[in-house]
Amino acid sequence: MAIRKRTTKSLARRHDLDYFKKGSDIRLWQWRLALVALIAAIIWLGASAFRSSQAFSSGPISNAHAVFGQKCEVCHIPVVSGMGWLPVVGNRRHVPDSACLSCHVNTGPHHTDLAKITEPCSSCHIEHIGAMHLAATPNKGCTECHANLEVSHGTPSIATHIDSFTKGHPDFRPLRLASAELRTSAFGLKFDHSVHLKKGLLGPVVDGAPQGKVTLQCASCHRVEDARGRDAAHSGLMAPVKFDTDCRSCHTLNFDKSVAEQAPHTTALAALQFLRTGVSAAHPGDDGAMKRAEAVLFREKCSLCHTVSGAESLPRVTNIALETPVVTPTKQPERWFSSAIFSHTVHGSVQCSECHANALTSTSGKDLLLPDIKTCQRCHDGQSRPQGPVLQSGHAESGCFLCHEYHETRPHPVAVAQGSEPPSPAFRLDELLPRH
Amino acid sequence: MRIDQTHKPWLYFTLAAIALSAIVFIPYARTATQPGGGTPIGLTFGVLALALMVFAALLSVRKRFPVIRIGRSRLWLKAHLWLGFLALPMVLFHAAFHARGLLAAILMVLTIIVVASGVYGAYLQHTLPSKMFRQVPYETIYDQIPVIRAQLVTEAQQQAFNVAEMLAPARGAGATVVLTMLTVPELGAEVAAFGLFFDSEVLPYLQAERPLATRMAMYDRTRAAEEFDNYRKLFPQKAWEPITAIQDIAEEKRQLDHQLRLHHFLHGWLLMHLPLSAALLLLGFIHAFVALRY
Amino acid sequence: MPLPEVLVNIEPGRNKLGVFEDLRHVQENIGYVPTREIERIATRRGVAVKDVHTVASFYPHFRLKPPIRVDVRVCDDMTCHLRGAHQLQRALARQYASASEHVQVRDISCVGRCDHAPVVSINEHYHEDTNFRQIVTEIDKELVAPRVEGHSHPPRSPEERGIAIQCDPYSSPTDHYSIYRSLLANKNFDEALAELKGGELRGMGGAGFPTFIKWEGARKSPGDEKFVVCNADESEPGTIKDRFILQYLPHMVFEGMMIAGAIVGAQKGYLYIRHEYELQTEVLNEELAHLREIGLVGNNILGSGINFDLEVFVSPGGYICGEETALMEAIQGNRSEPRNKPPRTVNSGVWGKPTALNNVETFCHAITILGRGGEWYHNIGRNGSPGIKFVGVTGNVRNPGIFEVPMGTTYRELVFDYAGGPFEGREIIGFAPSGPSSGYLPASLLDTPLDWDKVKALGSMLGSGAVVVCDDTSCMLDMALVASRFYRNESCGKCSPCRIGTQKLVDLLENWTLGINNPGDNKLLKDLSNVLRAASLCGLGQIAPAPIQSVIKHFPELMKRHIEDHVCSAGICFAGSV
Amino acid sequence: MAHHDSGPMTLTVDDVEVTVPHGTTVFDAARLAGITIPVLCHQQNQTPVGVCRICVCDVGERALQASCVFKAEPGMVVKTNTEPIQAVRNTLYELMLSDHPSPCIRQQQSHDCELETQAAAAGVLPAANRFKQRAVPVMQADDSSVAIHVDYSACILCDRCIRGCSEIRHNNVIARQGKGYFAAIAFDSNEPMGNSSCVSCGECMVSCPTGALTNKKIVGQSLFEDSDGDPTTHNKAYPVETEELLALPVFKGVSGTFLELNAGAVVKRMYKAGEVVVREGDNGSTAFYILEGDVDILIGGPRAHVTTENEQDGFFKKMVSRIRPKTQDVREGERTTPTHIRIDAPVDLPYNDPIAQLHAGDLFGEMTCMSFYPRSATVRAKTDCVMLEMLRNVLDVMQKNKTFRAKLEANYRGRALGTHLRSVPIFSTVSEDFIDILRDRVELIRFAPGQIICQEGEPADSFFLIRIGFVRVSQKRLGEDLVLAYLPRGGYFGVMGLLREIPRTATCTALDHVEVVKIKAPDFHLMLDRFPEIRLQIEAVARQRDKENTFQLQRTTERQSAQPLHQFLAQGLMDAQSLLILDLEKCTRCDQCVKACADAHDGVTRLLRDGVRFDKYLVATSCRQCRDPLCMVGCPVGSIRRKNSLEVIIEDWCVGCGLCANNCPYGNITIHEFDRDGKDAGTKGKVRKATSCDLCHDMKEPSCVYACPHDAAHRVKPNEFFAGMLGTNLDEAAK
Repeated sequence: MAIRKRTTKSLARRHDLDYFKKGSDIRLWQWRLALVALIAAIIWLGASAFRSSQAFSSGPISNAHAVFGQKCEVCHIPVVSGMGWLPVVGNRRHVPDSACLSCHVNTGPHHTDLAKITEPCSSCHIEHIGAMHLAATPNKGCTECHANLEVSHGTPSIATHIDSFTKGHPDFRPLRLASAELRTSAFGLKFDHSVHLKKGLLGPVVDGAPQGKVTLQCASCHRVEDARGRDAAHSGLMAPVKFDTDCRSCHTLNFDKSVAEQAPHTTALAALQFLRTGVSAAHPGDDGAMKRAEAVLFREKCSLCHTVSGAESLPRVTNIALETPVVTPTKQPERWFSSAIFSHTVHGSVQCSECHANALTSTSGKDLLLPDIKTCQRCHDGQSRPQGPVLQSGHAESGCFLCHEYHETRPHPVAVAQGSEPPSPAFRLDELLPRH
Repeated sequence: MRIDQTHKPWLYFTLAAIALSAIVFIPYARTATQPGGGTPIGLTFGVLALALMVFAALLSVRKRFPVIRIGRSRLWLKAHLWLGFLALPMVLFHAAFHARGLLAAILMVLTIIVVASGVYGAYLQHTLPSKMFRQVPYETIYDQIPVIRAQLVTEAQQQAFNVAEMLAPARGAGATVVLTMLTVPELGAEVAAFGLFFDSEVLPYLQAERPLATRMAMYDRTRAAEEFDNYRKLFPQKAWEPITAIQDIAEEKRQLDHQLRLHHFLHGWLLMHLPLSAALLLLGFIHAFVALRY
Repeated sequence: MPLPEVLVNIEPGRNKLGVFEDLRHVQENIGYVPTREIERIATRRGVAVKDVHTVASFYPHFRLKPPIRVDVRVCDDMTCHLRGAHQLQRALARQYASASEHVQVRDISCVGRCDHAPVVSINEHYHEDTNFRQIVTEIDKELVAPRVEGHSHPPRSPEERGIAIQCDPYSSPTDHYSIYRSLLANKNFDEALAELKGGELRGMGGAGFPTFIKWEGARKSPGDEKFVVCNADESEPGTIKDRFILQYLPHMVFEGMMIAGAIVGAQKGYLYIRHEYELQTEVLNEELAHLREIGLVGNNILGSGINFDLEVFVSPGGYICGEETALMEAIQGNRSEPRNKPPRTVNSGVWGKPTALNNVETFCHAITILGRGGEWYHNIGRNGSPGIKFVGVTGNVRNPGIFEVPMGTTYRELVFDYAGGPFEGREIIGFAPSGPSSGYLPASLLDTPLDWDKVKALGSMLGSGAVVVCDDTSCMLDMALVASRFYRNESCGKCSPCRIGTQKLVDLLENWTLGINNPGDNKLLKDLSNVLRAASLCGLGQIAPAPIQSVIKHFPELMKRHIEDHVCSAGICFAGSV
Repeated sequence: MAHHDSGPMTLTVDDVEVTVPHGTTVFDAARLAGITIPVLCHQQNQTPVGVCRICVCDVGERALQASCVFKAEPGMVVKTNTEPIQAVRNTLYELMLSDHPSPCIRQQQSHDCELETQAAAAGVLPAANRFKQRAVPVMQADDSSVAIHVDYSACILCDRCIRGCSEIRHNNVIARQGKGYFAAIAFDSNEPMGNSSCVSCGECMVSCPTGALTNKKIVGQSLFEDSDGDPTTHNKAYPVETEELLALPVFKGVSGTFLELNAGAVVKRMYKAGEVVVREGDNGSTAFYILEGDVDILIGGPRAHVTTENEQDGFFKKMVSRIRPKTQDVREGERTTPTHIRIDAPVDLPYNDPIAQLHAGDLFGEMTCMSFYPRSATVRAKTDCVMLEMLRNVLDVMQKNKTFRAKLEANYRGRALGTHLRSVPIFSTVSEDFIDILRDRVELIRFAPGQIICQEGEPADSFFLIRIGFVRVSQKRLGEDLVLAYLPRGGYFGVMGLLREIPRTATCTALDHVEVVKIKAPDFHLMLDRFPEIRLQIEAVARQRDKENTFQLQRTTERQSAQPLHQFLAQGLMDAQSLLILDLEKCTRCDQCVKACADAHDGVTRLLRDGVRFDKYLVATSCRQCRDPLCMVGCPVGSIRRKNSLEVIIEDWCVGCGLCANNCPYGNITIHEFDRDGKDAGTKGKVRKATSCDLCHDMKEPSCVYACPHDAAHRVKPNEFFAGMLGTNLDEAAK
């Protein structure tokens, strides 16, 4: 239809020359919608930020801090106080130590005296990485210094090049440093693990009649209890073995047939007094009986394990009464590792003998039955990283935080006699170790 | 943009990039305890994905300043097309095909929608222009269609007036009257009928917006042609010209309607693509920011 | 060849003297007269541009636009019309309609070759006795290669032609100018005038005004500078006698002028010849050169103390130039528009000086009288009409031509005896004694003798002796229209009656021949004729209604059949062929 | 009548005896007798000519005599008003009226057409005319003069104007032309009145009895009225007395009556120093003549031109490239850059600092006044000024005044000839002393629209430089006019004929009011001899034109070729040198091209994405760089022109008149409004400028093409690009 002429000019003349400035409806809608989308996104973000900060959370927080889950501002202290409600920008990115210290009032001493730098809490305690133990700090926080240790003064008392548990970590100190003499003087008890672990031991005898043969287990004597018999699960330390509970059933302290009561296993004087009182009552005036009884108790019974002064010189002389029996007490360290934590509880699934293999064959009370580092490294092989999931069974965590504490916030349960409690024989092993 | 030979290098590049990423990703995903955004490789993918998205979004900025000599627009568009597409595998690799957290899930969905809409748009832009070329010979500038339509109405009215004028009974005085009387019989009724037809059918159609117009009789080309033919039969040949012109005007209007439709298709997908891209970009940045910050 | 930048020796107040030569020069060199050349001519002559343009645009001879390749102009005036020029023109126009950018076919006013009708001019070459086929051949030739050579060379002396001319008193060329010599020797001017009076010599141009009175008037008119002008601008259809005289008797014309110059005391004689008479101009210029050679023109001729110079002035064309004052205007380089009279030319002619202006034949016959005696001249006439006359008989006759006849000869004798009568089977229905200006007379008046007064008594005039014969193939109304057209074409346009009236007359007659007539037409024609006759400035306008009036007067039957019955017995009118 | 010498004589006129001196005409005698003889062609202050014949009387002669010229004689008995005479007169009136438009313009304007009133008085009414009216008008009405309208059909050839012009005013412009029924009045050699040497004194118009010559009052325009409404010309318009005007040398010789008729067309205005008289780009219809004081004339600095800075290859390098404005439009590849801008005043403005001064006695605004072009420059009063503001009819009077004209020419010779001549590339080397020589030899000639400046085939005698206006160069080929070029101001022609000493090879026609500088052949040759390098250049140009002309000719023959080419030719694509085409199969109609264009050009687009299709391409509405650019025709300020590389560019001093936009057959030129800048900045309002695609000539590629994301837009040479489709390359074929 060529009726209506269409020339370039006639076509061009129809148009408003500025049409493109007015914008196209599609384009307009594009931008409008884009704006709407952006606003929607922002609103969604904002709303979810007010409802829960999860949206901004870079990861789940640790169990310990789970209580603060919704309240970022508790740790991320507002930039300007009162602006904490403003998501993301209202709060500080870095958590200041003060925020931690507001709860963790007593963090114990850092080894500030030696460390050249004191890092803020968050440098080691990385949050938002899941329901992990916050204390499980990465090695990096330690190795930063300990990989190449320098101290502010003096010489380092510890190894200076520790990269990780498997690399550069020296063997445990008692194993490294304890001498035989030390061990003897340290423990003072004649004890043969191998005998005790024999099958078909006589077992306790009640009224002279043996009750049946028994076979002892490690746990028959070693229990994770603290010195006062409290459950020591928390600390995971083995409680010192006690005579009254662990030994007496077999090793009775009867000293006279007519006296049913056993001598107390407290001090030599108390035992002597109890003996004299009991014998004199049963055998009034019978001095011989008295002497026999004394010999039985001190020469036979006590000196079985303990060193009784005088008794050794006349071991078989039972009818000679000791003037004043002197029994050397035994010592048991409550903690073997001075700067590390070990929990038997955690290792509960492991057979004692897996680590303490030499206990089966040990015949002397002087044997140091502590496993060496290699034993540990069998499992703690450095294959798994702090915070990382267990890759494979058989590979235990090897992070520094596992054994060492930075803060030393928890006082070591060194027995301190309290009130009427008898003093615990427990001691810290390192007290015996040479000081640097 | 027509996907043609010139896109070959881009296609190869994109495929190569995907393959390379896969080669990196697969062993990593197999070995890592927890493959995801936090791991270095995941992070790398994430950063790449974000960079690609940002680049894709820059096209919009580029279009704002068409004159700046920073590479031809067609280069930009090609890059947008292929690199934008590449963002999707990058995102997938970044997230290791899992979305952890609501934001990440939203981001993932958005990316998929945006890329999908982009692919759809590319398909439309590949096919529709030639369709429009064939089907809309009277094509004009989209934004000016309302203006042109108004002009068409005026023109049609003028032509309708011409019809009436040509067939009007002679007026005035002089020889022309005689001539007119001789050649043109009285056609008052027919002219009136045509006027009615024009006013009731043609004019409303010319004035109607698209959705309404499609329901009108005039929208049907063959039917309209029949109608116009009928009127042509009624009138002497000299009046055919304006009638045909009106028919042509109606045809132009029809085509303009069609152009509107095609144009909406051609650019409508952007209504999805662009806003979602914007949202995606915003959220993506927030995601990156938050993730890197804490 | 460009014109010289400055015109030297301009006579005071006569800047335009010779302007036609300038224009002609330009036209010859460029082919037309462009505006810039007009401007240059004006500059050169120190006049305004409009003064040159007004002149150049007046004369059809000058082209102001580039010429077309082949300019075909067909004469369609009386004689040629009678000989089928109209049909010829239409045929040519049809033939070359598709070649209109190269060939243009249009009218031309009578070119004075009526004895060889029809005449067609092709690029200003005249083709006589021609027909359609010949013209087509010529046009085609012209289209292929424009012709450059001049005109042909027909015989120039009566001897060559083999006819005897009574009026020439000289028996041999050696005797030429002896009358003038003796007049100069004797200086008996009064006697010469008396001789002329005795011969009753009248103005042969058509007015029949006694020559001696004119000469005497001019002679008596005060002033030192006087002029003699020979009007050889013979432009009236049918009039061809001057051409004959100029061609064969140039010496008599010049001698007559010289004698007139001597008598009136003029210093300069202009022989004003129409430009179409190229051959005649050549003859005259040869004769003039001869005169100079023998010292009969110039200063102090033959020691008589008389100065007289002659000039052949080639007219730029136009019938109106035949009007004496218009002719003088032309000589002065102006538009050839007639002057208001008085003053008369004898008192105020060329450049406002006393001027004796006469027709070629008059000067010629003056020599006849002076040579053969007034009495001889007086007596040679018959039937009491003195003198002899050159008469051209053309139109529908067998032997059209120029004849020297005694006065008093009847028209019947002229037509039948001299010109051989009508064609076979044709009957003469009317004739014009002297072209259009005389009007038409019916065949019944053929017996009228050639006599000034007798013809005048019939309401016609002897005029210049241009007898145009119409036979029964022609329509007198059509002939009247043709005559009217001629006047319309040749009107100078100076005065409004003639300028507008002639056109309206043509309009009216055209309507009549088309069969359109209104009740008031007769009254209208009467009024129009009245205005033309009474109010026109010059003779042209005054005579313009004559043809139709004579037709109405002498052919009432024919007019009645045309007006009332719309019947044309010759089959010319109403058929659209006109 | 030398013999009746003098002394009184007595005669009888209509029975009244009257004694008059000798030499008195009958007309005057009758007047003295108290008898008025009606007449049309006679006026008391003019020599009688007796052409209208209305005044004919019976004086006892054979025919009636025109009394206005017929001298009275003693004892004469004159009848002036008998019935036959009345009949003759009435028929005469009827004759004249039959070709006269009734009512004619004069009758319409002032009801004083003498013919119509006299005829009516005699009872001759136009309606009852019995004569057939003239079929074809003797000449078309002539509207070329701005002061006087010429209606030939109303003319009765009374010769009054002729005598008024020649006898009274001695201007010698009007004469009769032609003969018989086709006689008419003519100005000079039948020029349109406006082109003629007419000085517009108005005498003819005052003399004319009918509506043939009438005052062209500028309808609805009086300078008194429009000064109130328009805030820009708040100056009060003071009326100027006719006497005051006549006292000015520029109005010498003008008919006072005429000036009075046009009282509203010229006013006096006072301007304080610093006041803006006219502003660039404004529309107007007046010219100014400075009576006292000086003015500054200036134009806004050339609009910013963009160029790409640091444009380099490489993605990142491109990133840092940017587009910056340039102060001057230096175009590479051109021999010379413009040095002067020609404006509507007798001075040229230097290109770099477009400002100049005018002084008392100068005239400016001619073009605006004559052709209604927008103002080409701003004029600001430098000192307190008094000016005459005038409409074009009065301006015409001034312009045509010979002394003033001479002064204008002298001004031009003194001020502008040198710069003008040197602005023609080939004359840029002409030395100062030679220009001094030329100064007195050149002629300044004006031509009116349609007038032929030189005709093909005429001998070449001079060289022309165009000072004002537009000239079409055409050649006759195969019976039709073939336009070879349109030359704007600053253009020159007539070289080839002079150089080769052959007749003119082309016809040059003025398209509007053209003023050319004519350098005559001897001077031209002298120049060539003195400066041989000019000869070389001209020869090169002549060769170039030769080549172009041949090419043009060949193309015209191809225009009639067969069907496949038909559309191509019908759309005029072969005339284009460069087309912006959009591949419609790729284009997604995203309008990026338009936006890019707008971005590159001050925010206005120079392309429209609409147009006619060819094949699968849309030929967008964007300059095609036609081979025969019609747009260049008639640019009033000569700002549209071709670069040497043939693109069409619009210079900055465009005044936005829109002529080129109208002329462009493809709608590719558009008019936009811009903010003022340059020296003119700060004044309110906007400037209209024509814009057309400049191919982004400062950049490597047109922005639209560059910005097309879909590879759809291309700038192509159509004949090459479509050669495959058409089966032939028209360019190649042409060669």
